Amino acid sequence: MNTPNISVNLAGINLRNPIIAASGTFGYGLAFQNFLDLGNIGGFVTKGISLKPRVGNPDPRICETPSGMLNSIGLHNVGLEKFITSKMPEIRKVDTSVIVNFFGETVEEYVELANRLDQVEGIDGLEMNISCPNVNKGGSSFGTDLSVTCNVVNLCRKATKKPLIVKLSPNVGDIVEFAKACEDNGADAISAINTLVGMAIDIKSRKPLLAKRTGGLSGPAIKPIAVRMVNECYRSVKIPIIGIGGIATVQDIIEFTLAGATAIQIGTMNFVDPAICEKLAAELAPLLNELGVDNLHDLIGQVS
Amino acid sequence: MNTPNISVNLAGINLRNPIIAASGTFGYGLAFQNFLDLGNIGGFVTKGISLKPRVGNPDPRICETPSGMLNSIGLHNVGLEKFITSKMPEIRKVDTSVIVNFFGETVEEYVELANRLDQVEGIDGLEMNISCPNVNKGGSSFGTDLSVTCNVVNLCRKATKKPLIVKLSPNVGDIVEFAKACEDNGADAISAINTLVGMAIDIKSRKPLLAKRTGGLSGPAIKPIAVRMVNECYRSVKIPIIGIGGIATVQDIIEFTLAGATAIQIGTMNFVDPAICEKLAAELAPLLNELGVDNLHDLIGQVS
Amino acid sequence: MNCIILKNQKLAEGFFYLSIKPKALIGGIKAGQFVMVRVGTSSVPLLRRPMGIADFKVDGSEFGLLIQITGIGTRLLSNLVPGDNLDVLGPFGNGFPPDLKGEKIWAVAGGTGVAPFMGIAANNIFGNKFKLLLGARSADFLLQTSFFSDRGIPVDVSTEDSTKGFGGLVTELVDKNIKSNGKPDVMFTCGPISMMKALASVADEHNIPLYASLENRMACGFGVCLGCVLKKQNEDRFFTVCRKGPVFLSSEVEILNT
Amino acid sequence: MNCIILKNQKLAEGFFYLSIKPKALIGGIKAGQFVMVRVGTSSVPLLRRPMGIADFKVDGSEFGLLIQITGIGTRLLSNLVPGDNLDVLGPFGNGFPPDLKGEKIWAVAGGTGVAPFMGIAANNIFGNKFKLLLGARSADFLLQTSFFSDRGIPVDVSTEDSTKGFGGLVTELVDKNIKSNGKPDVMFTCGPISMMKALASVADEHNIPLYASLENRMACGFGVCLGCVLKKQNEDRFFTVCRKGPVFLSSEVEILNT
Ligand SMILES: Cc1cc2nc3c(=O)[nH]c(=O)nc-3n(C[C@H](O)[C@H](O)[C@H](O)COP(=O)(O)OP(=O)(O)OC[C@H]3O[C@@H](n4cnc5c(N)ncnc54)[C@H](O)[C@@H]3O)c2cc1C
Ligand SMILES: Cc1cc2nc3c(=O)[nH]c(=O)nc-3n(C[C@H](O)[C@H](O)[C@H](O)COP(=O)(O)OP(=O)(O)OC[C@H]3O[C@@H](n4cnc5c(N)ncnc54)[C@H](O)[C@@H]3O)c2cc1C
Ligand SMILES: Cc1cc2nc3c(=O)[nH]c(=O)nc-3n(C[C@H](O)[C@H](O)[C@H](O)COP(=O)(O)O)c2cc1C
Ligand SMILES: Cc1cc2nc3c(=O)[nH]c(=O)nc-3n(C[C@H](O)[C@H](O)[C@H](O)COP(=O)(O)O)c2cc1C
Ligand code: FES
Ligand code: FES
Repeated sequence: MNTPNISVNLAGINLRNPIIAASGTFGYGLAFQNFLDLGNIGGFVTKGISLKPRVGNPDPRICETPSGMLNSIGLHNVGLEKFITSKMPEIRKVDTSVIVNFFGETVEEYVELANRLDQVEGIDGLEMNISCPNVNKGGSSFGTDLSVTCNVVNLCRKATKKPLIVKLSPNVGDIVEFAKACEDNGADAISAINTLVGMAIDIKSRKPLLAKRTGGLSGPAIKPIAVRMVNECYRSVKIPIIGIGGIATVQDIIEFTLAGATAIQIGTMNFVDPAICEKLAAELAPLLNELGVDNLHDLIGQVS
Repeated sequence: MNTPNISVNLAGINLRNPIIAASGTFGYGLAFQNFLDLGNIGGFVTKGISLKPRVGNPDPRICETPSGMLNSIGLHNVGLEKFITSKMPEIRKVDTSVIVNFFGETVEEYVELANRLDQVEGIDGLEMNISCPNVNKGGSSFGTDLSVTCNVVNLCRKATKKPLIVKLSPNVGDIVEFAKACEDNGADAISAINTLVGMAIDIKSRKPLLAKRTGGLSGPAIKPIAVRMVNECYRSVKIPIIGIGGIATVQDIIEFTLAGATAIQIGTMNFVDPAICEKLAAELAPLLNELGVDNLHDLIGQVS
Repeated sequence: MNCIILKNQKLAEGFFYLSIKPKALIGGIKAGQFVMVRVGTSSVPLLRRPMGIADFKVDGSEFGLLIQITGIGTRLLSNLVPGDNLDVLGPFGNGFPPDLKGEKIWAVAGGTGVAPFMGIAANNIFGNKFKLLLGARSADFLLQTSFFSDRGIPVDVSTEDSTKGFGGLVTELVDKNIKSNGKPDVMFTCGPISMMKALASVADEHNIPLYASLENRMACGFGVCLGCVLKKQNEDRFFTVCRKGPVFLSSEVEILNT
Repeated sequence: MNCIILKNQKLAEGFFYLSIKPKALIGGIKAGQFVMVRVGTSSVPLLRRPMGIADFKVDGSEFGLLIQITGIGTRLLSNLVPGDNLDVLGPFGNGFPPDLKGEKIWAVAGGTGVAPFMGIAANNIFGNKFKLLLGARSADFLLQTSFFSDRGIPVDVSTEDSTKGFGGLVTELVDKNIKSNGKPDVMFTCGPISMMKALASVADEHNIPLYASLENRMACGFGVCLGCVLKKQNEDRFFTVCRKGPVFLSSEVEILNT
């Protein structure tokens, strides 16, 4: 029996396996070295970086829901400068693919970030988080307005030669329109999906369980929605898709692969089991053997 | 201690309590008489009725997901004629509020159904399911196209004097636009939410777990999304809202009430516990006592 | 319906038998009916699991479930210990017809498919007209055969690996029995769908009425979700397996004739 | 980290104590640190539950958790029996400072807040400088007092319903102790936030450094989710409770000063 090939080429980024830790759930990667060997996972995406450091949203910021969680961490991050000077030197030592997630409050901020990050050594790809409030449009999200999405992707594309991944918001009527807009404007790949907007209320205090009232729903609860959106995108665009949403088992990885994902990201489950990315990586080849598949790549989009 | 008042007036329908069994999860009500006394629940909504009987989608039609389920039952129902002649006589004997859910494949079918159902005695309200494929628009759903929604609600409004409830699809970018469109076009209430489109894949056969590829996600998994949408609608429209999505406990009922629901519907959990509507009805007044509330009505929309 | 676990017996690797006492009597159980079992109390797993009633007492004071571990729900059920509570709904469905004419009734079962026939055997529904033909991949998985022989019911077995009885598929065992003993007046079957399909064509060939116990994913178990449908033979219509079945005449359902 | 349950002891209605043996030694536990406990293996409940380490052996071969049932997770944990596995991460956080000067260290605790001080008592970290002031609503909920007295540590208790010790709040007991014995050099506290707030103002008034063990909802427990933040006093910035805490100087966190 041959060892199945689980390495994938994601828009020019060579991943030793398709398992990437998702933005906001893996810090800057380094803290996870207590739990796993980063050299055994496909890669990780950093917490979202902004031009300036941000303190983020008031607390409480998280709560649990059935098979999921809500978060409103918000923009909390160390900022570009500190990221480059104090995080990147450590990150560069790590033997895994590094994708930097970034966001702005204006189109100009996005472009400046893409420009600056383009120059930073040791970054294998950039992931634009467009599920952020657009201060110039009354706080509505970049990623739910088609023309804004086209524009910001187009301009960021021009600002960097690194592989540019756009992370789509699921809080739209038709995610395919947005996937196509990304493809048409030069994105190298899309990540699908970010969190769904949700809310939970404490019935005793009558207050929302999150200070910001609403937050992003993640975890196994959203998996069926994510699989559907990945499959819709796969049927409509040619650029590779990173599947994200509720992945907890190696079977889930195959499910997303069949739906059309070239690689996948694991988010919430990193909290439940900080070694999960490494564990699932070890389980992948054996499962492919069981399924009689030589090359993970052969499964991409193969749902009938 | 007074017994708290849990009766509510929903757009002119007097409900002895806010607990209504949701369409598609309660048949035509009658089969549940083996498990509970319909006289103890607020009401029920029938399976969606179409002009002609429909056999529904191929099987498999259901599968389980984390804290939820997917269904693609489709249009399976006995049709208007048989509903009126063979179901309604039995339904009329029942001492609870009866809401008939209906849908068409064309605007004309919706209007004819509203017209015909308007004449039927023993029906307390009509619930329009607009999450259905529109044959004149290439199968895209009525409920995700704003102008189609306006039109179909407007015409159905003219076709019936019964309380008209429009059941909103959550598969839209901004549910508030649709809630407002319903209000502006004469709906007496809205139901939020119907199921979210999802997909699951069997990794061995590489086939979708549902024959129709995708289906509607329901159950506790979707509760945070539903609560958020109910609250968004509550902040934007004046007509009453029926909260639906993942309700499983009496605490969930209060959560939806605080978010803005005048009444609520229980769907998937009727399968897990066919007596749940009656059980939660019995738990509601004691919980209000615990919370120090005299009248359920005072909690509507009171999240701070 | 609240029940108490009386016994949890491992039958073979991955197979166990629960003996269950309902807190109130369950009226009128028929062999071939099923119950809907709640697994735990959280939303994972969410839906009840359908399980055929195996052995039962006619007064409804006790029944058994023969379960194969196939996923999260059955695995959790396998951890139950005597004294634990179990929340069960039913009995649902129509069961095997108890009032057949004919002199020779053969039950053809594979794996856990033996379960519904335990109720027939225990309650001596067909007296000496009844015979069991049971197949499994290997001797270890021929479950509950002594339950039948202890009650004087003839049992003929087959194993795919020839570790016991006839070496081959149970449908081949049926063929062999027909050749040597003549055909039965009616057959019942329960087991893997591939086995039941093969048996349906044997039945068709010999013109033997065959009652098959079918399965499908189920959400409610009593006809309201419309989730468990299968297509009728030669008609563009569906049956609900839970309410019109789970036992069907094999000629009536498309899945057994394709 | 895989652990085995050694003992599950009910302390009072709704309170229990788990004695736990890690399969591998846990290095360098400090009193006031916590672990993240996985409850079951399904996605309900999904997140680990943070639990302060109570008694522990310095060699990391055993530790205890004192748990109050407050919801689904703690209820499930209360069903654990000796021999069960428990999946635990940690120890996380900074704990109480073990190397304080001062001659008089008072630990002021409410309810399960007594837990972290068990580790201090068991390992005799502060010798006879240490004293426990414990409050509860009623005598039945004064947990683990003998654990301290057995080790020669003075324990002064208060109950709101006057069923044992001083009748009133534990902060009033602190006031009373200050009046009769003079103020301590430093105080530690763990318990309900309202109690800790009240104590913070007592500490402030008397100018006593107060180390408080804070709680917040947590997803990860080791500083990466940024979910457990609290606001810094007088600064528009947040701490993570899990990594910068859970023990803070009371003057540094806004929530204790509002
Ligand atoms: C009428 C009827 C009688 C049955 N009798 C027995 C019996 O006596 N002994 C026994 O071991 N099994 C029986 N089954 C099959 C049993 O219901 C499934 O094996 C079980 O539901 C699997 O649950 P799981 O959580 O272990 O597996 P999972 O795969 O985790 O289940 C996931 C979902 O699929 C559904 N599902 C999966 N497989 C089946 C199946 N074959 N049939 C129906 N639903 C399925 C489950 O209900 C659940 O919703 C019967 C099924 C039906 C419909
Ligand atoms: C550092 C730390 C140490 C703790 N030590 C102890 C201890 O020694 N003994 C003890 O009984 N309890 C302790 N707690 C509180 C304990 O974590 C909660 O009571 C528990 O998480 C509730 O879980 P549940 O499922 O029973 O309740 P649920 O209400 O069902 O929990 C729902 C969610 O809210 C979170 N949550 C609820 N209450 C709290 C809370 N007070 N603090 C943090 N998260 C919460 C849970 O993590 C979970 O995500 C500690 C909390 C922290 C942060
Ligand atoms: C606590 C938390 C913080 C997150 N922060 C970010 C972020 O900064 N940028 C981003 O693009 N996505 C962020 N996400 C979204 C995740 O990367 C991922 O898309 C989402 O959680 C769905 O995957 P999951 O179900 O595996 O968690 C965050 C998610 C969580 C739970
Ligand atoms: C099996 C099934 C069938 C349904 N059929 C209908 C239907 O015919 N018409 C309709 O408006 N909604 C239908 N629904 C949606 C429910 O009424 C409800 O909006 C949804 O399930 C969310 O509520 P829940 O999470 O409590 O199940 C159906 C749901 C399920 C699970
Ligand atoms: S299981 Fe619901 S109709 Fe059969
Ligand atoms: S719990 Fe995740 S940062 Fe503190």
